[in-house]
Formats: sequence, structure tokens, C-alpha cells
Amino acid sequence: MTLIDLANPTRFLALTTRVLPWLAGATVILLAIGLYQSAYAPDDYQQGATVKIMFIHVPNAWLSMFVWGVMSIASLGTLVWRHPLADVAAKAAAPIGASFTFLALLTGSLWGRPMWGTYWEWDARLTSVLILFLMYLGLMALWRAVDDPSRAARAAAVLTLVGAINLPIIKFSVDWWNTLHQPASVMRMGGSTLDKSFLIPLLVMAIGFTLLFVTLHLAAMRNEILRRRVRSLQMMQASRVAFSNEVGTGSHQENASTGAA
Amino acid sequence: MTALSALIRRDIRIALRVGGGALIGVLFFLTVVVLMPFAVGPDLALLSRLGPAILWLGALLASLLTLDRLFMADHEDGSLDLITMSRTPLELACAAKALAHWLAAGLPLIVATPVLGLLLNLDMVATSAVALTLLAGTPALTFTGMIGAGLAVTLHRGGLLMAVLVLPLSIPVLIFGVAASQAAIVGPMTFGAPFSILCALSLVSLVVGPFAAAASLRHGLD
Amino acid sequence: MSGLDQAKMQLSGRGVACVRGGREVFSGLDFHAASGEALSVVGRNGAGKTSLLRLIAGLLVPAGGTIVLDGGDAEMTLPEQCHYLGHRDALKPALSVEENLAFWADFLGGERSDAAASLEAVGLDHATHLPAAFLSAGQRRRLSLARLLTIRRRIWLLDEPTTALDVAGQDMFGGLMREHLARGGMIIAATHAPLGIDSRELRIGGAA
Amino acid sequence: MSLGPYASFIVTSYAAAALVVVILIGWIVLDYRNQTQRLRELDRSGVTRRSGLSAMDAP
Repeated sequence: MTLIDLANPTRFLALTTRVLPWLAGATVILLAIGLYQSAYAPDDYQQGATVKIMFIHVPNAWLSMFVWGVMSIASLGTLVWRHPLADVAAKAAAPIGASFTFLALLTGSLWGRPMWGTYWEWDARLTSVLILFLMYLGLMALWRAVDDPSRAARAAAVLTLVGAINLPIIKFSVDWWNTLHQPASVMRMGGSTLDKSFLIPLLVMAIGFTLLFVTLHLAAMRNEILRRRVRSLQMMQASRVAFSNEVGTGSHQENASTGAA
Repeated sequence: MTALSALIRRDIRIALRVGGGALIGVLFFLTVVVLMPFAVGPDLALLSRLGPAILWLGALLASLLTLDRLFMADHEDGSLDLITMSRTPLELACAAKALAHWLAAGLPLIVATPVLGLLLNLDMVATSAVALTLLAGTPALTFTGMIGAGLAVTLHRGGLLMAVLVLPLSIPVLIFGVAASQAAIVGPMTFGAPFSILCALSLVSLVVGPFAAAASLRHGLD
Repeated sequence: MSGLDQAKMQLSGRGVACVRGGREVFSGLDFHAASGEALSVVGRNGAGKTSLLRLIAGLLVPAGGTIVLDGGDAEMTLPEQCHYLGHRDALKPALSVEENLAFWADFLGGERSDAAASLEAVGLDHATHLPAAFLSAGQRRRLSLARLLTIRRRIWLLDEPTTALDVAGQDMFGGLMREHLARGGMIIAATHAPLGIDSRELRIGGAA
Repeated sequence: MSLGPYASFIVTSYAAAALVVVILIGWIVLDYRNQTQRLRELDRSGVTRRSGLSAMDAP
């Protein structure tokens, strides 16, 4: 299986059909293990049981950035190699990435509530994720605004890459803005000090969620390829209608034109 | 009646399909509101004090900026000619189009308000007060903005010019909308007085808007 | 359609004048058309062919003179009895062929015939579920013609109706116009190209 | 396993994650059914793809 083979959507569809069940199975198993492990992970001495939200928040936060990375690579494929599958990959990833980003925000705010006393704090990290979420929504709006997928693909690719360059700048500015107003971030997220009893379930969950994304992404790409097929068939159907008229108009045209033929 | 409901259904359908702008208004609302804390700082106490004003400004801009194509699209593809010629009075057709626009673009703003209230640290009471005032006030914004949309067809120009024309007209709605929400949150006024004025403004614009829009459309056709 | 073959209709204009953008397009124009008759309006570019149609359709206000319809439906104004087919097709690309047609049928109301049959008559019966965005210019024109067939109105105001139509389409359209006239309809068409049916000529704006 | 005083927040997080993932899966499955059904309908009405070429090869 070379990259050239994958370039052909028909072959890609066949591959997807073969791979999807395995991927789905692996995702289910990994997530089940991850859930089991996170259920029996010990409580944190500071945060108590709320630390369990981390097992779901961190993988989603990781995916929110990972998916944008995937879309950026796909966008390069669109702009540089003009690869049709790249368009499909970028388009299919956007709603899934937006969903994960939404989950990261939601679980982040649920995690923050016991500590901050409010659901939302303009904390640097959460604020950056919120901006990322808005950019996902904008990207989806862009895909929806243009009817012709290949034209939309190029516009979306430019926006995705600009976003990829801009995101670190936004992150930096938000950090700076935040420290300007409040001395230290309230939420202290483990980092390197994370205990092994948390690290292993977290890793399993992260891999499980990443596999979930890959599965959903492949399935969504398959849908997108089929959608484009439907579209081009419909366009063929439209032009065929014009053709059949040439034959058809004569029938209800008895009085029209014997001379025109 | 079938004519008007057909028009409403068509406009909502177009707004929700590919290329339609129904949800872009909400996204704009969301973005404007999220931008505010970056300008005023993340102080939650300050944000909750400014909250109603921020939400109202966001909703005002979002509902007016999506309006400028209300009649323009129909004018460009010739639909407006047929609508003008039909048995349905142009005033009613305008009202139906504005109603469809409000359903597709205005209602989502109100649905999004609780989420944004959370971001601005508004409590339950404050959020529902703002949502209620928006529910009462956004029809006024749509029906006032419709006049500008009608003028945009006449002048062959939309966008900023329309916003400049219409924004002053929406000042009363903004004043009483924010006043009513503030009254519900901190007092000292009663909620009822500004809220009933807001409702009255909406009712007046419901009557004036369609007539003014229809008048400017009639003279704008050529 | 029994409603259509009733009274004889007479549409007449006396001394009609049109001013647009401060410029007098034409003035003192007299014209006359009866049911079962096609009037083709000819003249050079800018002579006011489109303006005349829009005056009859009530989309412009005449600067002088009167346009009167005798023998039409007394309860309806002149524009309400007219079909206006302008340069633009009044179609929404996001809606399907069927939805576009159904909307105009519902909105314009009045006496109507089967939409599916009209789509078949204009050769779009295979495309009913396709979005109008997929249609070519000629097919969009055919879809607007289906509107004229679905909603029964006695007066057709046609502005360059055959542009964008291919030869087969023009033949088809000729047949439809003949049918309309045979049922007692009236056609007023602004055109450069020959209409393909017998028509009286109304020349405006001097020599071509 | 006891979830402490903030049990509802933890349960809500997990439930919300499950719900969103289920909605995503449901959307993808429904979309797949829709597209395949439309393809079948088009196939029945006699429109077929030029063999060998993919729908996406056209620009």
C-alpha cells in the first residue's frame, strides 16, 4: 500500500471498509481499559475525586490541538499537492475537532467549578481553548458558506494554515494578557509532577481518544467522498436532462416544428 | 395565508441550507462577546456588571449585520419583482420576510445567551433577565433594521451604510433593553416599567417597519 | 381550464410615457393587444422595451398616459393577472427545482395546474430533486417557464424569453406560447430574436 | 469508589463526553446511510459513473 494507492478515492473507500471495524474494536477496548483504570485511580490529595475529570479533559484538550494539526497537514496537501483526498480529510476533521474542543471546554469548566466557585474563569489555558473553538466554528461556517467543495477547500486550507501559525501567537498573547491581570493561574495541571497512578490511565485514555478520532475521521471521510460522488452524479444528471430534452421535446410539440428538424 | 407561510418557510429553509447565513449571526455574537474581556480585563466582578450591556451590544450588532441581505438577494435574482406584483400586499410580505429572518437569525441569539452569560459570570436571574429582554427586544431590532434593508435595495448599497443608517434608530431599544436587565439584576428601578416600554417599542416597530420597508422597496424598483 | 376561456380581453395603452433617471425613454406610446394575440415589442437597445413591460407589470409608474385592461378579472389588478418573466429567473440556488416551483405556486396562488406536468413539459422532470444551483442557464430559464405553466395567468409579459434557450428549447417554448394563445391568453414579449410564433409587431423608439 | 462532594460534576463530565461522542457517531452513521441511499437512487435512475474515473477526479 503506497501513497499513490491511497490517492485513489475508490481504493481509499475499500481500505476504509476493511480497516474501520478493527479500529472501532481497538478504540472500544482501549477506552474500556482507560475508563476502568481511571475509575480506580486514587484521589488527589488536593483536588480529591475531581481529578477524575482530568482523565477526560486532558485527552480532549490534546485532541483539540491534534485535530487542528491534522487539518493543517491536510491543508498543505490541498494547497501544495492539490490532492483531492486532502480536501476531504480537512473537511471531515472540522466538526469532529470542534466536538472535542467543546468537550475540553465543558469538562474544563466543570473541573474548575469546585476550585474557582464559578463555571468560567478567564484562565489563560481555557481562554485559548475557547478561541480555538471559535476558530473551529468559523472554519465550519466557511465550509458551509461555499457550495463548490473544491473552491471551499482552498479557502478553508488558507484559513487553517493561518490559524496554525496564529494559534501560538494567540496563546502567547492570552498568557500575557492573563498574567497582566492576575498573578498566577489558578488551575495547576499536574505537568511533570504527575504521579504514575494518574499518568498511566491518562495515557491510555489519551491513546483511546486519539484512536476514537482516527476511527470517526475515517468514517467521516468516507461519507464526504460519497457526498461528493452524489454531487457529481447529480450534476451529470442535470446535464443529461438537457440532453434528453432534445429527444423529448418533439413529443409534445406536434404543432411546433416540422421544419426545424 | 398560504402565501405568507410559504414565504416564511422558504426563507428559513434558505437560511439553514448550505450558503445560508442563519448560524453565522450566532457565531458573530459569540465572537464579539468573547472579545470584550480581552479589552476590559478578566475581572469577573467587572464583567458581571457589564454583562447585560455587552450581551445587548453583541446581539444588536449580530442582528443588524445579518440583515443587509434581507431584500438584496431577492432583488438580485428577480424574486422581488414577482413578490411586488403578487396579490399579497407588499407590507405583509415584508413582515413575513422579517419574521422568517428573526426566527432563523434572532432566536438562536437568545438560545446562545445563557452560554454567554456563563462566560460573563452572570447568575441565573441576570441571565434570564437578559434573555427575556432580548426575546422582547430583538423583534424590534429586526423590524427596524428591515427599513435599512429596504433602503439598501433602493440605494444599491448595503453593508456599512445600512448600519450607519439603522444603528441610531435602534438606540431606544438598546436603552430600555439594558435598563430592564439592569433593573432585574441590581435595581433600583422596577423591571416592569422599562420592560413594558421595550415591548411597546417592539410592537410599534412591528407596525412601522413593514410599511416603511415596503414604501422604500416600491420606490426603489426600476 | 374553463376559467381562462371566458371573456375576451383587451389591453390598451394610451399616450404612455416613461421617464427613468430623469431621461425620457419614450412618450405618447399607444398600443393595443387582445386575448389570443401576441404582441412583440421591438426596437433598438435602450428604446424602452423592458420599461414598457415593467410599466404593464406595475413595477414602474408611468410618467403619463394610462394602461387599461378590459374584460379581465374585475377583482384583480392588472399586475396580479400578469406573469412577468424578466432577465432574472427568480430562482434560489439552494432550493431544489421542485421546491422553487412549489414556492411560487404557493406564494402567487390562484388557479394552478399540476407542477409535475409542467416540469415534464419543459423537460425538467428528471431533475425535480436537484438543487437549482446545478442547472445551466438554459435549464434555469426552462424552470421559470414551468412557473408560467403551473400558475395560470392570462397575460404573459416576456422579456427576451428565448435567450439562453437552445434550438430545441425555443421550439418547445414556441409550442407552449401557441397553446397559451389558443386558450385565450395574451403575450407581450420584448425581443430581438424572432419569437417563433405569429405576432403583431410594436416598434418603439423609432427605427432600429 | 467514592466520588466525594463533587460527584455530580464528575458524573456530568463523563456523561457529557459520552453524549457528544454518541451524537458524533450517530451523525456519521446517519450521514453514511443517507449518502449510500442517494447513490442507490441515482444508480436506479440510470446515472452511472464513468467507469474507472472517480467522482473526485474531475476538478
